[in-house]
Amino acid sequence: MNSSDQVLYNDPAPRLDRAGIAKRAARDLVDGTTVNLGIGIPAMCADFLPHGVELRYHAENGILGFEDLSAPGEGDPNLMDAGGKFPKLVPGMAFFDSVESFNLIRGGHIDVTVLGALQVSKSGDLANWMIPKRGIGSIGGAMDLAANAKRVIIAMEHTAKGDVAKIVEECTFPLTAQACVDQIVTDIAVIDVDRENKRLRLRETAPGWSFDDVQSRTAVALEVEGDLGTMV
Amino acid sequence: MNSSDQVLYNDPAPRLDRAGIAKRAARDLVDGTTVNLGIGIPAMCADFLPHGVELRYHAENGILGFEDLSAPGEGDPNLMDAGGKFPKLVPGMAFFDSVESFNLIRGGHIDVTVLGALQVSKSGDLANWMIPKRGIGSIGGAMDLAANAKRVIIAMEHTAKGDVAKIVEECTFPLTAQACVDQIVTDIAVIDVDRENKRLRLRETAPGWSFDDVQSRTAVALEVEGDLGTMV
Amino acid sequence: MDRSRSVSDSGRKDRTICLTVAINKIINSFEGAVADIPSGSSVMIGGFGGAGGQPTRLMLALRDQGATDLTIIGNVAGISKTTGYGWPDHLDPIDQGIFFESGQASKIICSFPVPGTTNPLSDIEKAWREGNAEVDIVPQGTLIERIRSAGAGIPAFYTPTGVGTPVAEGKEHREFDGQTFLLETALHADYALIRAEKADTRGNLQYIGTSRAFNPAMATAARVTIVEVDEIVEPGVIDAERVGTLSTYVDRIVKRAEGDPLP
Amino acid sequence: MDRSRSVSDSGRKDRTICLTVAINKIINSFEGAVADIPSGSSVMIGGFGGAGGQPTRLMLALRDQGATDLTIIGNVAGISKTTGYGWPDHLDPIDQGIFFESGQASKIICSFPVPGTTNPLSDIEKAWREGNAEVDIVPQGTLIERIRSAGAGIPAFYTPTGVGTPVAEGKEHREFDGQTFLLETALHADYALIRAEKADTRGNLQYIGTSRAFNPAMATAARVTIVEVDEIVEPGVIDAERVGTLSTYVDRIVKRAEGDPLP
Repeated sequence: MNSSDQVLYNDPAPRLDRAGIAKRAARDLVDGTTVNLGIGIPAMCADFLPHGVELRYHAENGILGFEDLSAPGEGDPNLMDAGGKFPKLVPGMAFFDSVESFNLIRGGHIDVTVLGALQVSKSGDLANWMIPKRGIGSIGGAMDLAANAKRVIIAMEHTAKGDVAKIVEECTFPLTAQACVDQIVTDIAVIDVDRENKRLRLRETAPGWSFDDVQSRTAVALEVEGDLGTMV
Repeated sequence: MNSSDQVLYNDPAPRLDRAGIAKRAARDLVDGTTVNLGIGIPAMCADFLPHGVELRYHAENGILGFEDLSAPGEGDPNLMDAGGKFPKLVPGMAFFDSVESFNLIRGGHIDVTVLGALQVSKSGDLANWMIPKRGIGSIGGAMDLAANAKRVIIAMEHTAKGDVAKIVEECTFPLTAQACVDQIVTDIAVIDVDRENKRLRLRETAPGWSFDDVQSRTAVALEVEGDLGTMV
Repeated sequence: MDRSRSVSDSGRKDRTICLTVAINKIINSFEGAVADIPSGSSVMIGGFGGAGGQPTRLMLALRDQGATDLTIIGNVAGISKTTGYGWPDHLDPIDQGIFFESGQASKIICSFPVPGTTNPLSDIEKAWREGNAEVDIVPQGTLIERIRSAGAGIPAFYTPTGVGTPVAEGKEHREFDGQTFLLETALHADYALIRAEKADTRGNLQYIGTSRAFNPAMATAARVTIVEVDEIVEPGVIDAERVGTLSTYVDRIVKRAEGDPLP
Repeated sequence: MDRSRSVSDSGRKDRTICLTVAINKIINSFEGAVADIPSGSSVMIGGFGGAGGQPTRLMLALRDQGATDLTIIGNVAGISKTTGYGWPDHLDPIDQGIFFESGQASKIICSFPVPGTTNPLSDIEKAWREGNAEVDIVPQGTLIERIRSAGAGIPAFYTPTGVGTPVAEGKEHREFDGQTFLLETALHADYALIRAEKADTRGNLQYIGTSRAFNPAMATAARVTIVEVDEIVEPGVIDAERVGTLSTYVDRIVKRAEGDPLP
């Protein structure tokens, strides 16, 4: 799907907006788990948690158990999250330093992380920190999270500008981590990554989008098991 | 000095008692330094600090800056030092866990440690954790302290039972750390260890003890530079 | 017991793992908290040595539960029962020796397994002399760092401690900047029995004084962490600035009875 | 300055070292606190990124002092000046970019040196594009663990983070239990500029909220640690249970002016 002229102007239906992607990604988050949300679309998941689901949010800069707010604000600079937002203090939260914060990540104690991506491969490789032509990029906590969280969910737009595929056979951008992605939630699809067999299973499509519509915007052959669902 | 029958009954003068050893060792402790005192004679140094000297005592179990008391007592089990004594709380002290406690030691942030010994060699090797014939011993924090404190002072009786030399060419007991000892304070002498040249310099003797008296109870040839002082 | 929910997860390294999240972590009895510990388990026991910070009630419950072939991991071990170390004079001290006295432990990994004297012989030394138990003596700083590494996702590290001593035998030696270091590996356990002053219902822990010691690191290094506390409070009672162990690490909480005579 | 006493000491590894113990750690001005930092120094700068926990006054003093060829070590670096990250809207943000704007820094070791967009170009990216500065990008967890290791006497450790990525290039790979890890080495510095809420006169520090971040580890990893605080108190005012950095690690303390408009 590198030559993509034929699909540029024929989306069969609207794609989900950024909030829609976040809302769908949030649906699979499990009550009581420790979760780290990356900046951008992932952070917006906090606004769409299913009823009754309470997460233990972790931010790399040293908070656990706060209430995540996606709205920026003029907060206290000493009470910031890793994305530069100002979280709401709630009973039962805790502050700690970066050593402890990355023990939690590296030690595999983060249940789920939701991250953005530039490219994801069929084997679950993730590239999300540098565009090669720029030659410089920012890693932050992404490599630690991607390599060590128990479950990695990617929340992103399905294609890059010009409908260039971001879901690819092999990443051409510098990797963030190998074989780490469990699930991909985009503006047109939900895809499970079977890392062991290097296969992608299309689970859901956006309303009005068919298997072929999604496949034509994906550079990896997708599989389907059972019924294809619709993203809600 | 392995065959020691000839010196068994002819001490020229009384040896210092355990408190006397501690008092002499304490004289070289420097105001404001972070100090860890081992159990036994080393712990007694706290009772004999020179006037105006205030140390920042560290105990492996996670306290810094307490007031060391050598008297045991019926204290609060949650406020113990590493030797099982109950220190006095003073303003400016801090509690922490064993990870932090050994960062302080391993990272070279302890200025001085005073430890006991079974054997010390002329190159500053220390053996203080196991008697070979018992086959089992306790290391505790001794290896970390001996290997990593900026300065290691040994406070001990000069000879073992039967006047067997403890200051030896090569330790025959299992080592605690190699080339670590800076100074040895005993009940009859103060000796500096020149580790680089593997030489021991006798600096002071107990009142009434001559160079020869000390040398005859030491299995390493001692050297003297300048005047030989008297322990006070 | 409706304490947990499971989520199937394809997990790291392409192994299927089961993500179990305890929703209600509070267990009503010490017996219940240790009931599922099978024979052959490795069990970390927190504290430093002495009564402070020691999960004494959990230890007694595990002794009574009867699991055998246990590997005990602790720091100062078996000293209190023979010397009174770290215990008030009027009480009979309890320490890791109870698992050797009962024959439940086949191995201990610790830094200080025997007192200076052999009269009376401690339970650990007796079991060792009789060939009934293996004793692995580890320098205290290496022991705590190995435990910390297990929780922190670090499989191995180099340390200056132990070079030229019996603990260096068989270990990789390596020079950095002209100094020699030893390679030491992470030390995990199946269970950690730890002690704290307070827990909130989420599982955040607060420690007091010198009772921290090995407890916070052990909480991170075991598959299941069980904590014995004096008090359980609502979230928010423990100051967010003073949480000593994060709730994520804690699986089970048991409260001691009011007025428990044991320290 | 009658601030310290020296003791000659034959020291570790048979080198003569000089044991300098600061008796009075309080310095009256930010200028004075950084006056002796020579050109060519490595300087850690605490905080996470953003105003909270950043030693902004010490940074401005070092900028004004003029030392050059500096290696800056920080986490998120140079983002606030271009994006406002972590700063109140009504203030002009200050970050590590000031040392690249002024041409004082020749290198930065950090995890997050550039924002997502290149318009406007940050000071660090500009210096890098013009070949005036080296940028060493390290995963955040690896960066903090390398700094922590420097303070903890650990010369190197293995981490799972970065395997298969550009940060693995040239590094030793090693398997433990079937998984591949990278060897990473301790990261020391000549100076650490850090920030805390309070210091007592001994040098114990108390942090607040998310202002801890890289500050506590950096305090342990530098030859000289200089802390900027909002308040200096008598020993005992900081609760012994809440000390965030031990006095032993702190060499110099400078208090901000009352009502300083910078966060």
